[in-house]
Amino acid sequence: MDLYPLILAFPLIGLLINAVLGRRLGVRGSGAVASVAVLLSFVGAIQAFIKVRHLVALGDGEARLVVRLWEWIHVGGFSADLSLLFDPLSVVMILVVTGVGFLIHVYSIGYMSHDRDYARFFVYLNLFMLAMLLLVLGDNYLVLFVGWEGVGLCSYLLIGFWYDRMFTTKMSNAAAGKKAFIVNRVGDFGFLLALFLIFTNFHSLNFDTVFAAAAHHPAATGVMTAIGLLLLLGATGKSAQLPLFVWLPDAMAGPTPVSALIHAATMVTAGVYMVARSHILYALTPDVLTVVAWVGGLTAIFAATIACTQNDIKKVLAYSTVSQLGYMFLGLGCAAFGGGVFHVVTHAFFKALLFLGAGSVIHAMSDEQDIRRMGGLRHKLPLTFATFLIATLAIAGLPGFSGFFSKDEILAAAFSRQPALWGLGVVTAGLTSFYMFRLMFLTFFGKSRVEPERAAKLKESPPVMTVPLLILALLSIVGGLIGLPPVLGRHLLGGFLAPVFEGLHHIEGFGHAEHLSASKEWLLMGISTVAALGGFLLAWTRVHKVGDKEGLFAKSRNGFYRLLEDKYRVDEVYDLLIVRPLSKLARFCWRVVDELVIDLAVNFSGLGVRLGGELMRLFQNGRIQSYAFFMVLGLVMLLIRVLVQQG
Amino acid sequence: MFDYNHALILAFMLFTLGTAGVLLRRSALVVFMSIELMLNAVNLVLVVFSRLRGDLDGQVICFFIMAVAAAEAAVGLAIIIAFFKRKKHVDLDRASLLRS
Amino acid sequence: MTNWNVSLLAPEIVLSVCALLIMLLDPPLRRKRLAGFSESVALVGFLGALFLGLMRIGLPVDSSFGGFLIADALSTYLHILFAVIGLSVLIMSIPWLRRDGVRQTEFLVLLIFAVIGMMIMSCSAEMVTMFIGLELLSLPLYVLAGYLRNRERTIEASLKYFLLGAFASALLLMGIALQWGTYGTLHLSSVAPGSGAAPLSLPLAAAGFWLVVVGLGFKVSAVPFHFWTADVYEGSPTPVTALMSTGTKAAAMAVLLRLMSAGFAPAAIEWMPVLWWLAVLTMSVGNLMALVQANIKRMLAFSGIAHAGYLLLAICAGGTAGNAALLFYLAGYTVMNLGAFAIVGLLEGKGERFQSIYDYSGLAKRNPWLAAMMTIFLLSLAGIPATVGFMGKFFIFTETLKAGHIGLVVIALLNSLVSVYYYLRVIYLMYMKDEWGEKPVCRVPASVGILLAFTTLVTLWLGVAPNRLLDALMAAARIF
Amino acid sequence: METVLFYLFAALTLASGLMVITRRNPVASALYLVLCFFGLAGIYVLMDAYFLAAIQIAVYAGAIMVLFLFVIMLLRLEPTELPSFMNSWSKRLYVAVTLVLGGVFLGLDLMRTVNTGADSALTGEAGAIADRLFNRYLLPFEVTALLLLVAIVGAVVMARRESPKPTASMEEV
Repeated sequence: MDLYPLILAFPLIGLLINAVLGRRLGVRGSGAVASVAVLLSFVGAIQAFIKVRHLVALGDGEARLVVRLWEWIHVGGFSADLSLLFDPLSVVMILVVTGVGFLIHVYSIGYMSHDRDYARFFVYLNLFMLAMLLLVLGDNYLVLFVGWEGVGLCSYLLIGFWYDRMFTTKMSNAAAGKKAFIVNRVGDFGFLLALFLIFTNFHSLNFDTVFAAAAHHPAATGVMTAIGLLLLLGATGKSAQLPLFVWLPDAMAGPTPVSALIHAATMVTAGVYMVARSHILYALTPDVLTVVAWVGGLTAIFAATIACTQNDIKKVLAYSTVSQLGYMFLGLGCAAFGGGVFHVVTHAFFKALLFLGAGSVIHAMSDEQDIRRMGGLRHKLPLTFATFLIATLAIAGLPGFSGFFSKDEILAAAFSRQPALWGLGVVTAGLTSFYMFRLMFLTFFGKSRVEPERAAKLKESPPVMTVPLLILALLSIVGGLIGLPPVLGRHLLGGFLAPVFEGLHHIEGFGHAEHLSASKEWLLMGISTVAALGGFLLAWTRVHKVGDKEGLFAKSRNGFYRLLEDKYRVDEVYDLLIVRPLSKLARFCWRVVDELVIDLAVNFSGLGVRLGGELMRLFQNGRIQSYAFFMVLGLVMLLIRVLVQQG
Repeated sequence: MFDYNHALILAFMLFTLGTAGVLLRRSALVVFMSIELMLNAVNLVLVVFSRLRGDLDGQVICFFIMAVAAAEAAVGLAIIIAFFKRKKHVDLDRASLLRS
Repeated sequence: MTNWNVSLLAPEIVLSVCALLIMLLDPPLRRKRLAGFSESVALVGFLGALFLGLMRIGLPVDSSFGGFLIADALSTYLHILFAVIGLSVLIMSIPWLRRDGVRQTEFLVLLIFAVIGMMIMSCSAEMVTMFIGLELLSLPLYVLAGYLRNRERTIEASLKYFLLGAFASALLLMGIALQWGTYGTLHLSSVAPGSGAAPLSLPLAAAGFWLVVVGLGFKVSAVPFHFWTADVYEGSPTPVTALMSTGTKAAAMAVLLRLMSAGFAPAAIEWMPVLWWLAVLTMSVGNLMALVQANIKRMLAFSGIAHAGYLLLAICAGGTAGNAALLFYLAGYTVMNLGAFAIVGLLEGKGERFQSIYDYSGLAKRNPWLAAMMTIFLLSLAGIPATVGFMGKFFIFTETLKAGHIGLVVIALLNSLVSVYYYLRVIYLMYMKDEWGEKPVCRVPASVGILLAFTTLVTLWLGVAPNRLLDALMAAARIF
Repeated sequence: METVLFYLFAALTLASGLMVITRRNPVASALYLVLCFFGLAGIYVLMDAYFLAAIQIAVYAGAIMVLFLFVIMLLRLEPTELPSFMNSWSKRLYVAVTLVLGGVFLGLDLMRTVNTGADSALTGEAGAIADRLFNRYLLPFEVTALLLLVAIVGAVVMARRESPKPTASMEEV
């Protein structure tokens, strides 16, 4: 039986069941319903994958299945249907979404077992799956936008899930959710404007029609550029890129499985998916593509520096997510659309694993998130530790692990396009390795700094949580094998995705990407490995070796510089040249830009708008005659206009 | 025969006087009277044009306006009475409870 | 020979008969404790009008009373809309009348007459009838606004509405007089620059036109003729506010549409820049003001002003599709506002104590269903996808863009961006805040429950499956 | 002769209109309004709109204004202070905008003067008006009937005595 046409129905049914009966089912029952719903979707996704793969193997170019569910809008010359488009790109995405999603649903059963509101939680999660599938499977921009708004709404609801808690001393969880929503609206504004422009220029929102029209009769360069930039604005909102990244770190206020699912593995990659989907539009405007690359590269390094200074386990991971998303945009911007999608896949594995591992730690630590009050947890949480280590190795890009291959593909593309971007990528790789191992050492190694009453309750999480960790760990190790570089073997994912990006061949400058020579390939791999190892060594020497000493953190607050000055002569130079500026930059970014950007972009614009409202409120003074006066004033202005025009 | 244009000007002046009354007077009753003044200005315009065009329709419309004015007067005065009963005044400057 | 086909007025006649029945029979029956008589008659009247309106769908364009009355698809559509509005307001007001112990006979009579006024406005082909319809709509509303005349705020709202309304009527009348004087006719299709004879005086004709626009702008609460809106909405009983925010606006908007798309379409170049600014001001002021409101009715009032701005956008867009988009959004706006006001009416409690948005804190815990439905209405007003609000905005914005008003669309998009904030604030309070003082759990009468279910379903349904209505409206917009 | 009469009536109308909005005592305002209506009725007569002049006196001056006076007496309104536009900037602004409005109207009127040469010598007699009213304008006429009904109901609602029980019915009217 084919389940894939029903792929949307399962989460819908799941959420309806939980909305009505959730309370009565208990946390296990409710969680089971939600998980089974997603599992069925996953099975559907696998079926779709098999079919599409078969079609790809046939190689007649039309490797796609379309399921028309609903005639949505048919009016005048405009039509948008609710059709599901299963092509290699969307199939890869739904495999990740439903697969990782399923594991996270299972994990949530354990994680949410002590929460009163589990039913609401699973309703939101299933709603999110529904919206995400809609986003990925829609065959036109309008359906994509519906899903886009839907996942945003779920994200908002889930960030504010524990609305009664405070996220930071200044910000409640609910406020964090609101901030996420508002920042996202800025992106959505760009996205919507792009949709309107696309529609007025190509008279359709259907992917096929738009891309065909754009490829053969592109609109004026200015319009195409505007479309590209506005879509990018939308993508930066959803995928937390510069300048709209500010909401993602605050989104960590949500329960950790949510952070894993929405704010790491799936939703935040929607921007990447959207840009990859619109690759034709971007290929037609190479300048915009360069902007994409630079936005990605700068976000990657920018967020990585901030991650180096964070002490909240989830915040480190959040900035890491922003940084990795930057990688994906870097890849897209370097026309390695397949590479970007590849990184989406591997990142989903290891970042979900990291978050779930962090969740396991937080769960065991009775909701403690500060890594300064952890340490030595590897003995108490062996499974969590092992899987977390694997994920760290994967994200750090050590050879053989999944992150290595996807990162390498992006770096190779960047190298052949613009060496400066490659440089950004390599430095980011080193920083990534550093902050991840720093996190690792502070959390799992060294002496325990856990408060005694928490230490007493410390124990490994139940199997319902650890089994998903193990599966994800396995995927984090082998996940990279689907995309081996040319020198090592076949790029399975690239071959699978090829029909999607076929249209690029017709566009000048986007023919078959010339492969780097084998020696260069090896060299690049070597350099990124060295960067990863360098980051590891830095963390080892600076955090692990001295990390147990009292006062480390007090000093580090004044910069790493002083800490290292009397220890390593070599590091002195390194410090002066890189770490100190970076640390300053990070501090600057974090303190000034982050807080300032928040204040400016959110509060200030809010304030400005409010001021306008307050000002106008003065006129709304309750006086009939003042109201009549404004009517007369308006009338007089209209009549003067007549007078001037007629005279 | 007098210049109908002057009659039109008279109508506009009356209309403006009415507007001034609406804007300036504090008593709801006088404001309402000023609105009546405006309606009469409208009627004058209609009569003048009716005469100019040789079309009775204008006077018929006047008739409707008078009917509407009567209806408005009935309702409006009742509202003013009710307002007075509750507040013991009809001063519009003191009627700004509802505001932002 | 003039055509006196009275059957075109069937819905109005049915409603008038019902109103007369109530007036004549209610007192003696009430003495015999036959409660519920007038409600049932009013219900039957609205259902009958709805039925008659539905029966007219698909019939060819017809006119009567020597061309004073036009029965085209637009008027049919609006008759149906007004019958639905009347029905909904009736359903909303019955629990309110009982709760606050208000005399209901006159309330129902005035409600029915107001709806008749709207209907007359929608089917009048010339301005005298239109104006009398407008008055027939306004006079009952002046009274209904102050129906609880012992409450200070209510009677103040009534007085404000009356004085400003009468003032606006005077301006409108001067416009009509000048139109008639310069063109010699008031038929909407021929009162137009460029159609038929030249006016006696072009400046006076233009002045007349703008006076008419100001008069109608007052009713649709376009900025800067909008100031009465919030005050009157706040002070009036909530069912009346619902009637004002949906019915009045729809009726005046329909007349404006007839005026602009039929008679004045050739002069678009004259009025377009003004309408452009009117739309921009209306959207922006509405949204900005809504941001700073703490009273839910005021907030909805300003949101209604902002929505009037979006509707003006559709008039700027023009054309068949633009008009269809306007009519579509009108339906959506009506449905979501009726729903929202129904909930406000339920929650405000006896004496309308709970109208602050902070009274909605923790509603999700007290009344999860009401909170969920309110969320849907607010999301729809904010234009979130899968609701009619999104669909309507989408159509209007695309049509406006197609007509070449890119700047207008950008401003409108920015506006809807801002608007999310204040709608969201209420949702945020409902779901993410604890209760603010003790509030009674609200009991939902079955009738209002049905109304809410209906409006929720339509809000979602038109967001998911807008095709049939849109197709019908496209056909309608092509004909009139 | 007619011209002289017209300017006489016009002056009367304008002067009494000015008085309406400047008298402290509402009774005085109302009486000046009646005077103003008489002036207008005179002008109507000059334009041979006899029927209209008659109902101007009967309906406006007779019915509506009596209603006004009645209400003023009923409320025993004290004379209010004059419009205080000399000491309030908002009132000054209001005066300014009204003056501009008047100026604009005059400008619009004088800009392209209506050709008033061809006088139609139309006479507004009751029969002719009634013919229009009951033929061409039948629809608005019927609706006006409803409007007057609404006005009665509305006035009753707003002005009726406080009833002991809220459910008391209409027949006390």
